[in-house]
Amino acid sequence: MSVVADLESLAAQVPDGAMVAFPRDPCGAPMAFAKALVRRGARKLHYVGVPSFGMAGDMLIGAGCVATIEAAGGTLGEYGTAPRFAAALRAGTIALKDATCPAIHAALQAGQKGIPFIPLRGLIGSDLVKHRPDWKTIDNPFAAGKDPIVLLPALRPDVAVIHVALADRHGNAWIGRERELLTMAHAARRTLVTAEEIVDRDLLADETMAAGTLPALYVAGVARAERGAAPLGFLDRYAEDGAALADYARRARTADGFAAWLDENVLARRAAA
Amino acid sequence: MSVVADLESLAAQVPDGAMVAFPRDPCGAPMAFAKALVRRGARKLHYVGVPSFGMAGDMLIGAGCVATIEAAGGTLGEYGTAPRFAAALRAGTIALKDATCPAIHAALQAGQKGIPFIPLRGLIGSDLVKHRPDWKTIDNPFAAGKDPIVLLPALRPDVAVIHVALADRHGNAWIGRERELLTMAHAARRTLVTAEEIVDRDLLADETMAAGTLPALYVAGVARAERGAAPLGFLDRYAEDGAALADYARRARTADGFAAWLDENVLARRAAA
Amino acid sequence: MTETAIEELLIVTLARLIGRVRHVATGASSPIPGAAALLARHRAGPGMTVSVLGSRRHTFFTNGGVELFDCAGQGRLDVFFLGGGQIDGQGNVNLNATGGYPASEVRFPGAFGSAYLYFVVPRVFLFREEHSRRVFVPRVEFVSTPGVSPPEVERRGGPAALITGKCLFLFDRERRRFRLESLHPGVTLEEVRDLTGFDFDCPERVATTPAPDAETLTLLRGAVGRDIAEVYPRFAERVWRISPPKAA
Amino acid sequence: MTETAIEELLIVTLARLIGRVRHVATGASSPIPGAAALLARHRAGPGMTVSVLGSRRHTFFTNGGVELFDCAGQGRLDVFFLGGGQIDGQGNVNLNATGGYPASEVRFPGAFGSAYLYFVVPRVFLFREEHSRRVFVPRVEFVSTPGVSPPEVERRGGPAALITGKCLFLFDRERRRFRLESLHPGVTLEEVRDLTGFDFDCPERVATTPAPDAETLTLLRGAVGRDIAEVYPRFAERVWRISPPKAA
Repeated sequence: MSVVADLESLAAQVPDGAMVAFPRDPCGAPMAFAKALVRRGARKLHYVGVPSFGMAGDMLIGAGCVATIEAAGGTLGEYGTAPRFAAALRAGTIALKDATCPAIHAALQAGQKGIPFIPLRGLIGSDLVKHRPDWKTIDNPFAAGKDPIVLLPALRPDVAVIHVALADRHGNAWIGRERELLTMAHAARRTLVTAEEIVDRDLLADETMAAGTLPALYVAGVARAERGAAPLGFLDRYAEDGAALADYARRARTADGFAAWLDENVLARRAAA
Repeated sequence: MSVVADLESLAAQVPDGAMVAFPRDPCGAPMAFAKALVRRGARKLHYVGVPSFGMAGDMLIGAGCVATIEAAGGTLGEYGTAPRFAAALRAGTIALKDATCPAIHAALQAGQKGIPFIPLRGLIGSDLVKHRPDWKTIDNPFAAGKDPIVLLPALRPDVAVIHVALADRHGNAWIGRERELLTMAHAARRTLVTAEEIVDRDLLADETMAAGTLPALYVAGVARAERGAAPLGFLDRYAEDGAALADYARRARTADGFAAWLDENVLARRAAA
Repeated sequence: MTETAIEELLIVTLARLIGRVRHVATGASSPIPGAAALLARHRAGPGMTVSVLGSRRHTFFTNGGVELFDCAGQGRLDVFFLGGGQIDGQGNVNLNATGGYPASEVRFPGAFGSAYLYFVVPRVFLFREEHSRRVFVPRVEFVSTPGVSPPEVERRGGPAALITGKCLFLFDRERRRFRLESLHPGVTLEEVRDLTGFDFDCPERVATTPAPDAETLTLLRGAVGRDIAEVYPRFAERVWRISPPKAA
Repeated sequence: MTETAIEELLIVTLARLIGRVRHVATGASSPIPGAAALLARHRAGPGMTVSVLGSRRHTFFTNGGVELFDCAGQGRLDVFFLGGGQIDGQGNVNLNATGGYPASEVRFPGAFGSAYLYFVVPRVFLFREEHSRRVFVPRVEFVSTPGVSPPEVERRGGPAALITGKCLFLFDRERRRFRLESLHPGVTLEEVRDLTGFDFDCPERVATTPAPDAETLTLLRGAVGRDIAEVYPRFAERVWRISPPKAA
């Protein structure tokens, strides 16, 4: 029983309505996977950006795959705001769970530990708290006087999706120092991995590689996706494709422009297949 | 300004009365460092075993360095109980903060995050809780009905001491997959490192090594200690010295036997120096 | 060595109880459970994960010592084992001390992960070779971790069985009591009653714990023995005369 | 290119404010703070750590994205920077939206780490090149993170200064207000009053923000520019015509 699959069947493992955690862009956006999700016509996803989102999230929102977005922010970086996200907010077609980066990280760490909640400093007086009825402010039970502190409920995504440089045939995935990928995978019920390369050796057999490896126990499926983060850059492997990102940022400003972009860059691949 | 120092001056950086965190034996006991602490005559330490202790902790207790011991357990493994620990308990000469492994880990993670406390499941009904007035049981604020849960205050040791295979001259230390060493170092105010080898290259310069490296920002001092975990074994580098461990276990059963062992194995080195 | 050693009977019985699951882990000072888990995996084949604490070969953990507990908290650990300085009829376990606390006449190693894992791992097997009234008491002096909890306490795990040098008990969570399942070859019910300080349920006819077959013994004395010797060299040497691994 | 660009003036001024500290970090979309931190380190020499979010060369983090926040929580981060879609006279920052919430006319990128770091990092520098009544408002529409907190709220950090395309304000934590520190060359007090939607304190004589010397400009346009181009290629190209790095 191998965990290695092709990209489209990996995307088929994400049910409609699932809570799906994606890493922020510089950690390796699973862009190829996100496109496969669009092709499979995923619906009503609860997208968790760890801790934020970029082009992958914006595209999934534009393609109608997302019911709820939970993140500390969304941006195309130097290419401007996330246009389909902004449009969906204006239109009121998605639910918004705005957060702050350390809250997303801490809530996932709580999920990883199987604890029901975790406290976080800061936050008090921020309007974020007003709009997050799932966060609770209590008085720190260890303080002598009044000491309000926010408690965050644990996040346990149904699926975590990550893109890595290397995976092996057992399902071990080398994440290097992008440790939030490990936290996501521990916190999630199942993890789907796309990899630039799938190698024959066992990544856990070598102590140096093992130090940066997510073990197969957490991994439900692995698919090869060469240049799987493009047009974003990926580690030292490839730089971002600035022209492609600018093209997306420009065309996604309108619904029609986005639809045409999607046809050309995502759906065409299904037609060709 | 180099962080590289010799072992005795590293041990001099631990003030009397400090809370000092040591890893459990199989993670690389900083045994050479513990012996240097005995030689420097450290007193009133609050020893935190992460999450337990073995020969190093037992020896420090026997040598009169420890006022409080906080750990999930103490044992010489196959060589029996920790004899000086048991004797000190009988004599009432040390304070005891008995814990359970995940409580030590979680409290250090809270220290690492700078949060004042962290919840943990289990524990309720254990007599451990009765003897830990610093732990507080509350009702989970996220539960509809009654749902008691224990909150642990964060642990922020004054000093963490770790032993690693490799460190570099900047103070970066390769911890491999022994991630609790990283958590200890993040949670502690300062970290002292002993290393089997000190290398000239920068451990953070290579992404593969960086994945398993504690950055120098957390490290106050590094000393070379070849066979620094002996007579315990260390990773794949050397096996335990069973005869030496059995000798300790046998002689440490009595105060006199221990004193003679200490003279021969620890203090003699100072006299010779 | 053709006779079955008591350690072997315990290992084989525990392996049978484990059956085929996703993930079994063992804690500190647990050579018999460790060998049982490795034997169970030998039989189950791929897809079953065994994590032996202290082993570098039999562990997939890459997040340090906390990962075992996190795994359990996530619901990714199916079976764990606990020994005990004292164990009582409600499944309470004392791993800390007897004769006063904290100034104790006898100090045991400590609670280690028990006060957490006993609550969250679905099936926990208790093991203790010494079967005596010193160990199996009416009520433990110190509850390192309780066998049962009131309904308001979140608990998805607890004792499943207790194996000793004399017999096997299963734990009945409804009745909050042990029930004798089988006596080891040559042991009588009367002997067990004499040596047990707590009350337990007993069927009319008590079975005998099955002895291992020759094939299993060969496996145990070969591959499994060599595997467990990595972490427990003295145990492997004592039971199977397997030499400790050489220093690198 | 011999004239000082406004971006250069901002970078140099921020670098001066940073001074020599143990550890400065920058967040998302922060090319000017990133360049300022790198410039400050060039001057401070070894012993000063700079973490530029998104950089693989200028980061020592090995525990993922959470390490920046953990570091701040431990007290190991001395200086951070925040921009803002709106900023008011109490140092409140809006990074989320204007014109309604959650259905907003204008959506900004989001709070990112602000709602935490503003509380725990001792000195936070606010920066926004656009100096207008659209940005500097009497009261932000959405408080992503507040400038000041009531005494019962644990807070060891907050706003230290605000730098804009026109001037530099310092924040007075006692008075909970900004105080004009210096006007950039060629800018008048009247102009700043006209363009600022909030009240601020003003000394009798306002200094002029010092322009960078030639040596600093050379450093900025050379080593610092090339360094920041790793993360902000378009910024470096626009300001200094530094070509983006080649794909591997």
